[in-house]
Amino acid sequence: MSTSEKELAEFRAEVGAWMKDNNPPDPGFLLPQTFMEVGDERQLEFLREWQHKVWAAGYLGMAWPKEYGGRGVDPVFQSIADQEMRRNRVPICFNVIGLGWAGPLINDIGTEQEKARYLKGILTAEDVWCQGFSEPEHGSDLGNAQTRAVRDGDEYIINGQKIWTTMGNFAKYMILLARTNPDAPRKYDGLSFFLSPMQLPGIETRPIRKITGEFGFTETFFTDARIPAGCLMGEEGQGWKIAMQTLQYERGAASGAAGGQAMVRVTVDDMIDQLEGVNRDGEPVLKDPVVRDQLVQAIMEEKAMILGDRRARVAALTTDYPGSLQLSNKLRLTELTRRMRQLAINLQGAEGALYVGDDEARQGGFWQRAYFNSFSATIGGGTSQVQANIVAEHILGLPK
Amino acid sequence: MSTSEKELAEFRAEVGAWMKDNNPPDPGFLLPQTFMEVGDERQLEFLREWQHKVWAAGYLGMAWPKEYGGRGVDPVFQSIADQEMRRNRVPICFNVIGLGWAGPLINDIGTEQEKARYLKGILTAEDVWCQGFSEPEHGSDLGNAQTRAVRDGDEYIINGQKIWTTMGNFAKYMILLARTNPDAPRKYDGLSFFLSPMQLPGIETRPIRKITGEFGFTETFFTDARIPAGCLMGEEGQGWKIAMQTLQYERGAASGAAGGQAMVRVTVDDMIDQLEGVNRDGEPVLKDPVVRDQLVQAIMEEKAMILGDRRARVAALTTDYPGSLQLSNKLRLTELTRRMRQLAINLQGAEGALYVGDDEARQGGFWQRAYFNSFSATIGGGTSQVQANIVAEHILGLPK
Amino acid sequence: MSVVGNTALQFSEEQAMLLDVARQFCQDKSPIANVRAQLDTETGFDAALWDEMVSLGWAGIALPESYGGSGMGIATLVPVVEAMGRAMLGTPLISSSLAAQLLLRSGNTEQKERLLPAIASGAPATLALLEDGDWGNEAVSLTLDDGGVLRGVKKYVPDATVASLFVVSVQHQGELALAVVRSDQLPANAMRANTLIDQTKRSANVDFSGVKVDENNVIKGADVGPALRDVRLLGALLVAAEATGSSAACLDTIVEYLKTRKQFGKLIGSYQALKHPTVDILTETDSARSFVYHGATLVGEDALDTDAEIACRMAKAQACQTLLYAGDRAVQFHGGMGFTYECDAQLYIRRAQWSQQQFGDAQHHRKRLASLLLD
Amino acid sequence: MSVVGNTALQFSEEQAMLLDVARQFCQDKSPIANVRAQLDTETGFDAALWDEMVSLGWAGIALPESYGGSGMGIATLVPVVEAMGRAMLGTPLISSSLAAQLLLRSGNTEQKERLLPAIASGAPATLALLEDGDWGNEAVSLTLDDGGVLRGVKKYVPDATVASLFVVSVQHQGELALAVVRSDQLPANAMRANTLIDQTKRSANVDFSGVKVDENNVIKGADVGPALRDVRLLGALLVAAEATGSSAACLDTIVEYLKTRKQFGKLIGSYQALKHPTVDILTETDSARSFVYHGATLVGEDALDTDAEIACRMAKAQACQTLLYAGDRAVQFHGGMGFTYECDAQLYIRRAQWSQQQFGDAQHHRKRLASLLLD
Repeated sequence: MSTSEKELAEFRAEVGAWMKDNNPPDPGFLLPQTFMEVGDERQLEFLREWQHKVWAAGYLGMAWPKEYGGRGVDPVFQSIADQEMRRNRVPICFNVIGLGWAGPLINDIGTEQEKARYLKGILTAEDVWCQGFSEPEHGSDLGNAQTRAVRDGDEYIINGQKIWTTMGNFAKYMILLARTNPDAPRKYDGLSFFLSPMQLPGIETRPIRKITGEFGFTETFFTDARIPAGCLMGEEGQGWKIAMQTLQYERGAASGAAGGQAMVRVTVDDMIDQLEGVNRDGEPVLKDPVVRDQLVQAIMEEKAMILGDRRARVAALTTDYPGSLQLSNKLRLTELTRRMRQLAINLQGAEGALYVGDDEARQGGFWQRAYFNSFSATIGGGTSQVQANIVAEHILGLPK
Repeated sequence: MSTSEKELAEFRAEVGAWMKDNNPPDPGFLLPQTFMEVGDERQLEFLREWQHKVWAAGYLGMAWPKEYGGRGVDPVFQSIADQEMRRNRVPICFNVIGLGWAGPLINDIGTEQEKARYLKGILTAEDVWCQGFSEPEHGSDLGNAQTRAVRDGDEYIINGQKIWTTMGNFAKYMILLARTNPDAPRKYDGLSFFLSPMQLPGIETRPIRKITGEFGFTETFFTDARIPAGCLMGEEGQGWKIAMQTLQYERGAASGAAGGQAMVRVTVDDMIDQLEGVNRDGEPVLKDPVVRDQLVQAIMEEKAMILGDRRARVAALTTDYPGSLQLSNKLRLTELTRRMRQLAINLQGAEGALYVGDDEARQGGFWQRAYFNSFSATIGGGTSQVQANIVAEHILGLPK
Repeated sequence: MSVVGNTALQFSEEQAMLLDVARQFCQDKSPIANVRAQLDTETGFDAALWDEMVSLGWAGIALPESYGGSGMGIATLVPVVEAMGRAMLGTPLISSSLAAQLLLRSGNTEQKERLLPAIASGAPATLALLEDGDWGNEAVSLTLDDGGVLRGVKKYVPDATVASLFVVSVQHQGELALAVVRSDQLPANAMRANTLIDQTKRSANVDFSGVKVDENNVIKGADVGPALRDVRLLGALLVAAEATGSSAACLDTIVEYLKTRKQFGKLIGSYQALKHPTVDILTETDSARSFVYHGATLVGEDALDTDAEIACRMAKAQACQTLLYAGDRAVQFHGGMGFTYECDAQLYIRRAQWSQQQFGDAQHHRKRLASLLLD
Repeated sequence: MSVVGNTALQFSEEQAMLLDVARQFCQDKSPIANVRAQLDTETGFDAALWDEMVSLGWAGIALPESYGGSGMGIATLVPVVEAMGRAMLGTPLISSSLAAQLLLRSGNTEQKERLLPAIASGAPATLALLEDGDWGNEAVSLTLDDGGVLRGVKKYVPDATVASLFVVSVQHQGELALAVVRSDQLPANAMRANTLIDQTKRSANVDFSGVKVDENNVIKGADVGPALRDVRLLGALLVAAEATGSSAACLDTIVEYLKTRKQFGKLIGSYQALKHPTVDILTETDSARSFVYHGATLVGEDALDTDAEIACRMAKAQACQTLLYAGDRAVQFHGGMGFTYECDAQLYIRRAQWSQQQFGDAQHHRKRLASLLLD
């Protein structure tokens, strides 16, 4: 299916206008910038309604099949819709594990039955999904997962514990990595992948209070929980392979994800804007030469990331260490984000010591909370230290 | 021997006055700031003359026995003399391996014969000493030294290669770590320690050109070199222990070293002074707010080191991680030095691109050369990376 | 003269004893569970514990004996505050001591005799200085009119809700002056508590409008300006001491985790990516501590001289940057655990933000140091 | 409008081909041994090699065809310069191209027709701008009097000893102007070669006093100031491109060593203390390269607009800081070997110092970027 530039431009205008018109007013409480920050029912309901509205307008799951709630059009439309969501700074489409991980996986390798059962509820936000990969003792070391799944007739009996389950307390389903064969010679070969219900006896969640003071994750405890054998995806022993495939979809609509904005981008513009009215030594802080030097460095870092994306598309300019720009992207972006948010608070002066909940906190304490939340990205999905190893070993070829 | 405050003060005044009066005029070439920078005969002769003069005046080896050229007084006098040398910024006492390593070792554990033979020549600068510990394949890993010493009648036959031999080309003697027993169960137990002549058949030195462009080190090659068996210090197998003891003397006269200034201290004052007349945007560079912020940070780093020395002497303020200030000292000082010298060049503006040999180079290119030379300290004696491991493991108790 | 200047660092037997006692006291009486129990309380501290501290003499430790204190000076308050910082123990000790110092350095004998003994015996006092978030803005717009009536708001007044006495910087007859206000003089609703990033701390915006100040509670004259300047420097020093204690505790927390937590089959403390930054925290904390006790050596009862000013500013610049780094790394190095409220790393990262913003941040002080050192 | 602004980055087939050809050429013709062989020579480059480069058209690559060039613009010069930087190949290409750009952007048709073809066919030219070490000082005191005689000295004139033509910024009748001076016009002893930290580079102080400039070799008028400004920006961009090539080569050198050198029984590249900073060098070099080709995308024959100015300044600020870091770490990570003249790390650390000081250092450009971006 080829699409004319004109058609795309028209679509962009249409979706842009819709986002502008439908961008909900400030609800009076700080909205999550990422799906990992959904801390209470109030936020959940607000975001559920918003995602449903985006889907109903036809701007979510656009490339997914019509029969499962999608529109069956070229993924480029979804990419444009996503860009317009970002540009118009609308709220996030919060059901991220469904939209970006479980959904595309089911679309790709699921049975017809699985597709019919799960896909639409992901898009409408009716069914919240969560992810059960990490375990308490093996933070960055997924292959070592110890949660057990033992086949017993038509069921699997699950025992073990998962951690950092985002929205585990709200979720209807979990994508679950569990060990069916503890004796497999390679530890990876003992893992299997399940689409597990969450509302079953023997499955309990305990909310984890985050550094921000809010609740954003849960621990999930499985105690002789019995799930139908049909929840197994693929075959026993394919868990690692399927989990790795799942991680591929993160890159957006082009890779099969349903789309929708997973994260409100916070830019250096926002950081500079928030300094409006802040003084240092009786002058606007933006006039301070040392501050200016710091801000220019932050702007350059952000701009370098964007230019890097552009350059990554020019084959002749990526021959040195191919893949370097892509593979270092997570490390660079998350670390820049953390540093920029820390700087943002520092530059606020004495106001920087205020927090969410103080009427006078700058932008409601947005930056203070954002700084704390930024660690979810420098820690989750492989800490920055692990990311640096990955870049060193995979891109530079340095020894383990 | 107890000494009155008054006596010490009088001595300080005396030696200070002597240094002031006898500090030699600028010889018209850049003098070495450390003994590792003695690059040519011209520098060597200048420094040899200076050290001899200091000794003849009675300000070197003051705590060493009279019969071997010392004065046999309390080490505190030498410490005062050393302080006055630094304060008056006189040239270095360049025979450092003799004065600070070999000499005190011989004084402590040498035979009468060894003392009579070696000590005085060290003080007078007649006999230059060098050190043969490092080998090409084991930079920071002394215990692994492979140079062989095989007993053959009244001689040892030496084969192997040493590297980073400071003044190897000028030296009459070397303190040499060599392996007498390659089959020792612990590699350390196979090492022995020699006071080896350098002017023998089978010992050749090859000058190493440094990053500065000068010659400052040599490689030393032993090819069936025969040294008298009497050169063995202590017994076979004690090499590691003696080498470790040798490293203890580095801390100055109080530990038994002959004293003398081993290094011209370069301070942040010097760094600021050299910026006299340098402009940035048409104004003195010292008026630039961003530069000022950098300089204050450099001043604070230097001051923190000095205050740390003071605090290290207050037992009640060193209970947290005892030894932390002392053991991190090398790491901190050498890294500060490197960064400060790099900054010094950067702040020179376009002049910073000039080098030693250019008439207009600021202070004769002192800072450019000093920056390059600073790596000898961040690399030699255990790289900064190894130093950080040492602090982490010995002070913080972190695992290897 | 070397730009490095004065490098005195003395520590008396008395100070050593106090440091020891205070560390032991905090360890015994305020384990971290007790600290956490205070996070959501109104005052942020345990009144009974405060009473114990008062009975140990700490509230008046830096005040002359003639005003009910122990006459041991700020130099002995520093180790106590450091010990409290190490335990993350929140009390009004810093604000109360600074208010007392301001009175001591600017008030007349009658005022000092009347006001200081109460502080020394544990009635908390505080300073009300800031009118916006800018520590570099020393202009005061809160006015004390000729009738003795105040008009204006002070922001971020530390420990305002428990203070029995406020020393307020005011504009009076075109000059800088101080007004001493008793808490019972404040109208209802005068105070709006701040929600602080550091939950061990408390402050409030206080609207002094309408409060009538008796003549004997007004301090004017040439001493006010210098006294205020000195007390800001002492505030910087005390916050630096506290932050240094917190950095040291933060370091301990990191080291403990690095020695016990395994990943990929190895203790994480064996990874240089964690090990070397932890060494940086050690050496930076070492520097902070050296500056703090250098400062303690140089500040006395008299007006602070330039060396003392330099010392206080360096202590603050170093200590707060160090804690900022230590707190940030503590969260990161604890991995997923570090991201939880349950992990103590959150206490340090929050304290770091608070400390940085008290009495001017690192850059504020470096700018002033540049003038003192380079001009 | 976002402060990040223009993010265009295009790279044509032509540029790709040139980058490829230039890298191959430098690799084949100028291995590092050849570079080292030039360190002590007077000119710093191999004349025969320069002739080959000229025959490939590089001396005129950015000049219009009407003046003997290839008409491909600065955008195609950038990859050539980057490739040369990667090989550490010193030639007068940058100075010659900048002198040509200055003539192109300020001269009249007669001047361009007369002067540019010679440059395009390989006669080196250069710029003489600086009178002291301060790139932020744009005042010109070298005078061209009414009789056409020059008086004054220019410093650090790049490739002065081989230049056949100097484009000199002068003060003439109270206005900024340019004088074109042929090398044969210089009196004996007019030139004093500089001893540079980067031994692959050459420059000299040139005393133009007494040189008589023909009227047709004077360029005056309103175009001079903007042209000079643009050429300084282009200079920043070209030095950034060159430095980025050098950083990439430096990175390769480090990676190679880390993959082969063992210490304590392990390849040193497995230590995170070396591994992670090497990743930093990679990502910083990636950023530098992105800025450089962003700059190449935005600079054309016309006067540089604000976006182009921002791009050139960012490229310079990023590229030179990166090389400064890479060169410093290259020496350190090579251990004892890195401390020797024999090790290539010395080439990079020296180049880093030189590059930083051409056309303004990182801080110089960040200061100007602040005005462009924040005011």
